[in-house]
Amino acid sequence: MARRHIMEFERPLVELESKLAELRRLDLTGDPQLLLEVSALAEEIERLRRETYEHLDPWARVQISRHPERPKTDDYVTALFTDVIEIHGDRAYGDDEAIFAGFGTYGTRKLVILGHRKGTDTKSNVRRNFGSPHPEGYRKAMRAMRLADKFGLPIVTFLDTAGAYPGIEAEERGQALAIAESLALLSGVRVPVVVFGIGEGGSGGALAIGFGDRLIMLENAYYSVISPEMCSNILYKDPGQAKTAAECLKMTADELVAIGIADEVVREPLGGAHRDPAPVFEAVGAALARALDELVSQEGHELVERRYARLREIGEYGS
Amino acid sequence: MARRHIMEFERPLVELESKLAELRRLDLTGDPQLLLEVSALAEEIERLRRETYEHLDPWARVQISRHPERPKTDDYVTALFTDVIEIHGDRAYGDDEAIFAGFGTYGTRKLVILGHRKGTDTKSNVRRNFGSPHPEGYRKAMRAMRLADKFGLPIVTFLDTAGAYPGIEAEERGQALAIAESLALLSGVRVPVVVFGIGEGGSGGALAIGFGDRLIMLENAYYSVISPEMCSNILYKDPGQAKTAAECLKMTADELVAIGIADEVVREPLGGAHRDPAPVFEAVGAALARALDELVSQEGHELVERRYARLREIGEYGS
Amino acid sequence: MSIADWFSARERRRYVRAGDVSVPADVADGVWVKCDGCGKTLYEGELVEQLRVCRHCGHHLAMTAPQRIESLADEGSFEETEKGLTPVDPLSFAAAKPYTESLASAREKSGLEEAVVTGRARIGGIPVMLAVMDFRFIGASMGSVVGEKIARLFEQATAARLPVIIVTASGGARMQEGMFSLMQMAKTAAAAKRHSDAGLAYVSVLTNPTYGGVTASFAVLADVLIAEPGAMIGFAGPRLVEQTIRQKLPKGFQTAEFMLEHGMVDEVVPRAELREHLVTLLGYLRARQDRAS
Amino acid sequence: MSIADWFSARERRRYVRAGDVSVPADVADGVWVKCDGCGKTLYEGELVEQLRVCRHCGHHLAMTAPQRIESLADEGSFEETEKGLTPVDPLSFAAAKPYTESLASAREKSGLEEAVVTGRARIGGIPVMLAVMDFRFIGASMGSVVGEKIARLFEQATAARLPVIIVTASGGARMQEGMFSLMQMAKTAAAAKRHSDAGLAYVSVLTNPTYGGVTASFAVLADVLIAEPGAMIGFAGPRLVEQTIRQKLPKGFQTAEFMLEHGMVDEVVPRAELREHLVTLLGYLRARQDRAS
Ligand SMILES: [Zn+2]
Ligand SMILES: [Zn+2]
Repeated sequence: MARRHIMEFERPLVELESKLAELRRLDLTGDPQLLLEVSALAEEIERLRRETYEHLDPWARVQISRHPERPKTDDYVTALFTDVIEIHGDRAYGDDEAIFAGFGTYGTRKLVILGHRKGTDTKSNVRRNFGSPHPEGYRKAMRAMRLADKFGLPIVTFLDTAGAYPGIEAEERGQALAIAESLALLSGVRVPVVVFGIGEGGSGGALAIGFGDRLIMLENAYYSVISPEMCSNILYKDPGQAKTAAECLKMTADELVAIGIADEVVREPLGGAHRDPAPVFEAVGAALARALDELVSQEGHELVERRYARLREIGEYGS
Repeated sequence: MARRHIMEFERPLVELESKLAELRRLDLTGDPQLLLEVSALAEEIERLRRETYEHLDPWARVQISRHPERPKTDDYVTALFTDVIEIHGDRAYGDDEAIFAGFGTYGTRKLVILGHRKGTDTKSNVRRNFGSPHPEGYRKAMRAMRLADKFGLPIVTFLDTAGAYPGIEAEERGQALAIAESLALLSGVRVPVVVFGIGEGGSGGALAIGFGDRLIMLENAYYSVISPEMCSNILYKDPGQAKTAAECLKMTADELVAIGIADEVVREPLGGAHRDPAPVFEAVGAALARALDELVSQEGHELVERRYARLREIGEYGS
Repeated sequence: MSIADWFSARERRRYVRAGDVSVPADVADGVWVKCDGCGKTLYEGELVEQLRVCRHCGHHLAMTAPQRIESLADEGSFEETEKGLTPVDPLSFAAAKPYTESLASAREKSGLEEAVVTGRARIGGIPVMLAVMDFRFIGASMGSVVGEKIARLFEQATAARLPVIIVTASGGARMQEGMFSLMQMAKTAAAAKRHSDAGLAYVSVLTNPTYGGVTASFAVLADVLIAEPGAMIGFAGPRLVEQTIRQKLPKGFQTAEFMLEHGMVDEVVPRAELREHLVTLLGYLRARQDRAS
Repeated sequence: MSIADWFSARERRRYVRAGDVSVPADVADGVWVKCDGCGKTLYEGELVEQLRVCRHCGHHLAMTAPQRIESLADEGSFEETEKGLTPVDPLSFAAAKPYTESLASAREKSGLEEAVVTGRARIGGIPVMLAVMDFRFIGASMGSVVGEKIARLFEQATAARLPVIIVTASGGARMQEGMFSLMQMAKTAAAAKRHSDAGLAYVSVLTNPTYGGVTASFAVLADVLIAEPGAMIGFAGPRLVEQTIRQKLPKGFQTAEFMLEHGMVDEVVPRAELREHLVTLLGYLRARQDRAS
């Protein structure tokens, strides 16, 4: 196994754990005093573990959402769906590997699947641009949306992007226009749209395929108008205040349910989905099935009207 | 004025003409014999001029269709329309100057105008790629078609291209797909579509914006499945038999009316439209007005059904 | 000062010009402004008469929403809508400067309640729904109120079968309202789509600067996209792009002219011609309605 | 030999394989073929059993229309349509070789009446309208008959609410029928659009080579575009492109894999998996109908 990726917030815990592991490698049979200390340390570690993982602050959750071993769109696709057929390309410029688009079957339900796609190693991350799409990625997603609309296939999307790629070529090929067109199209598809926030939900680049009839967030996924680092940069001219920014932005799953943006939270194992993905896949599948059960009976135009009504209700203002 | 462009088929005539001009610069008052010869030569020239221009063979017409001074899409736009607003770009990749797309008013009729766009000198020809569009040109045209359809504006198009550009980048960005999508879209626009062949009508690159409810050809314009040179190349492994190929392909205005592909021919001044463009503009305008008068009273769906029926009738086969 | 107040003040004292909105009315005409384009000093009174286009270099300086409305709408035709919608602080956002403070100073600086002014108007006699964004109000960022006003604009235009004209400017989404802001992108895009699906016209005028969540939603969903000369338009801001790619940006990157060359906007129209141009353009986009009537 | 004859011959003598269409039935199995990919010699009888995929290098050799139909359609399910449509010589085209001679030799070489075979079929039990092009017939170029048969295929599929599967191969439009050929592009594209507008599925399988007027019309207007490995696909042929740009073409230019990378096709599916893949795919594209029934 590769070396464990240690997140900033779990560093104190990990240090104690490795100290304990060292102590346990010694022969302590003749040293009752040290044995007592070891046992105290183990208790201390247990306490700290609960403290660390049971009350994660937003910034800690952002770190979990970015954990390299966190289950990704591809993992959900593999775990949940059969008969998967991936489609490629925008039929105009290229195939963006930062976006997954295709068909898949959950149980007996045939669906169109969309998702941001991060890599699992350097090579695949370069190909997938670390999950940050170019315009042709959104245009591929739009093709999939049109297929879903035409053939009456519900759409499930998996959000996991730091954001749409902010590069020269992306701007040259109309990043803003691709996102805007995707938003307009998705608002009008006459099939159920169920969105899962599984990792990062970075701004417009997530939103382009990231709203619909249900928004279900994994416990440690985030969805935000801006990354905490960029927010900190703007507010404090310093990315170091990301923790404060993360708290202000109300970007975690539970906060998003509290303010009425998200519908539901899928709980993760202590420490994050990467610790034990199987039950997370199962819970996501169950949530998908529930959502589809509620939605598939509605007519297409009804879905579109309700989706619009949902959007229309979002926003707080005085009058 | 720039040096006159001499077409292959008019070379014998031009040679005689310059000989006559030379003779006329001499003082012949004392030489009745020579005076007689001059007058005979003038008669001969007159006879040859009629022979040359009154019975143009297809290959001669192809040369006229390509004459650098032949009126181009821009000339028709300027001569016929007021309140012209050009639109640009495909909103995805670029703006192809080989395609004109925009709004214009003929008399009181508001229209969408499309056309292939050749340059008038080397610089503008390079920018416009000598009138051979890339895929983004057809995608711009499609945007204009959608605007016409949405806002109920009849479409007039001016064909003048040797063909869609056969280059690496054009292939990479989906030349075939852009043309195919344009064909499908144009077949379904719920507004009148009046097509003028004003110069070259080169294959799929012309057809992409080149069929509709009326096809009106200028007398010396051509419309062909393949250029005579390429056809000759395939048949004889030699482009030199283009004259024969041009005859076989039935690509001239009158032939196209005869076989039922084109509806109408707009006559040109002797020698071609470049000799005196004004009456040609007028005749094109009149033909446009007549066509629109016949078409605008039809409902959108009716137009689409009749356009499809027109297409369905094209083709000859046994059964 | 509200738009209504501003217009009535203007009625009372014709010599008070649109530029005055941001400064006390009695000193407005005396203000000197430095051109961002050529650095020359311009007299505000004269500059506003020239639609805030520098007479030396042609640079298009920012206009306030009232100035823009005055420059486009037929005199006396503009009736503001939804002026009662005011921003709140839904996340109690208090990092660095509290959001409520930002709102208060934006209000004071601009005399506006929010970053967009919407209303009914006539342009060359043609009835339209018009929205104009004002960069002075927290960088014309889009929060709940901007999104709601734009959505209502499209809905009212759909109901009344009117074209929509929006003059944009924006730094992007308003981060102090968090996800409420982000979701306005989907809301406004959906509203624009419904208006378009009803066969109605929408023309967007992109002015300097238009970025982020505004560019990536309603701003570019127009039938015809016009940009002002030199306007900076994009998704990601140039600094972010530069940081990401770690190299210098090409000359002219993200300018209106760059966008035109890359096929993203239909036209670059100088401000002096904009009003007439819109009238001609609307003639085409309303041709079906004009025939029917 | 007509398709019907071919199928009935096949019924009579099961050992006569699809490859035989182009050669007398009694010598077919004894023919040796050289692989275009690796140059190795292959035994035709065995090759056809492997769907004409080279067992040495995986190269996909051309299939005849009957072979392709046999490889895709459920046994006995294929019913040919429009087999009475035959080409004529509308322009009396006589340059170099008269068109009538080209037609006669194509007929003889292929045993077909034209470059496309159309019909009803079932694939994995799913009823479809199926068209397969055959490159042996004047390079599977599209003239009046090909265009007409494709148009009728889409119309019949629309009427019967069936998906369309087309396996393409073509050098482009058939020049000997002049503008009649060119206009088939518009005709087939329009027919495909009407089928699509009716909410019905169309899957296109692009095989080696598919070029020109076929690629630039119905071939690419499918909901899902599949290409066979190594197939050459494009608008302009590689020689023309090379002549135009006066430089060498990049490696792999216009191959199926190149098209995939450039976003033009959805998938590259090996021939051995094609049938099963189509069945799965049609399951998605017919989901609404399956739910309704
Ligand atoms: Zn200046
Ligand atoms: Zn081989």
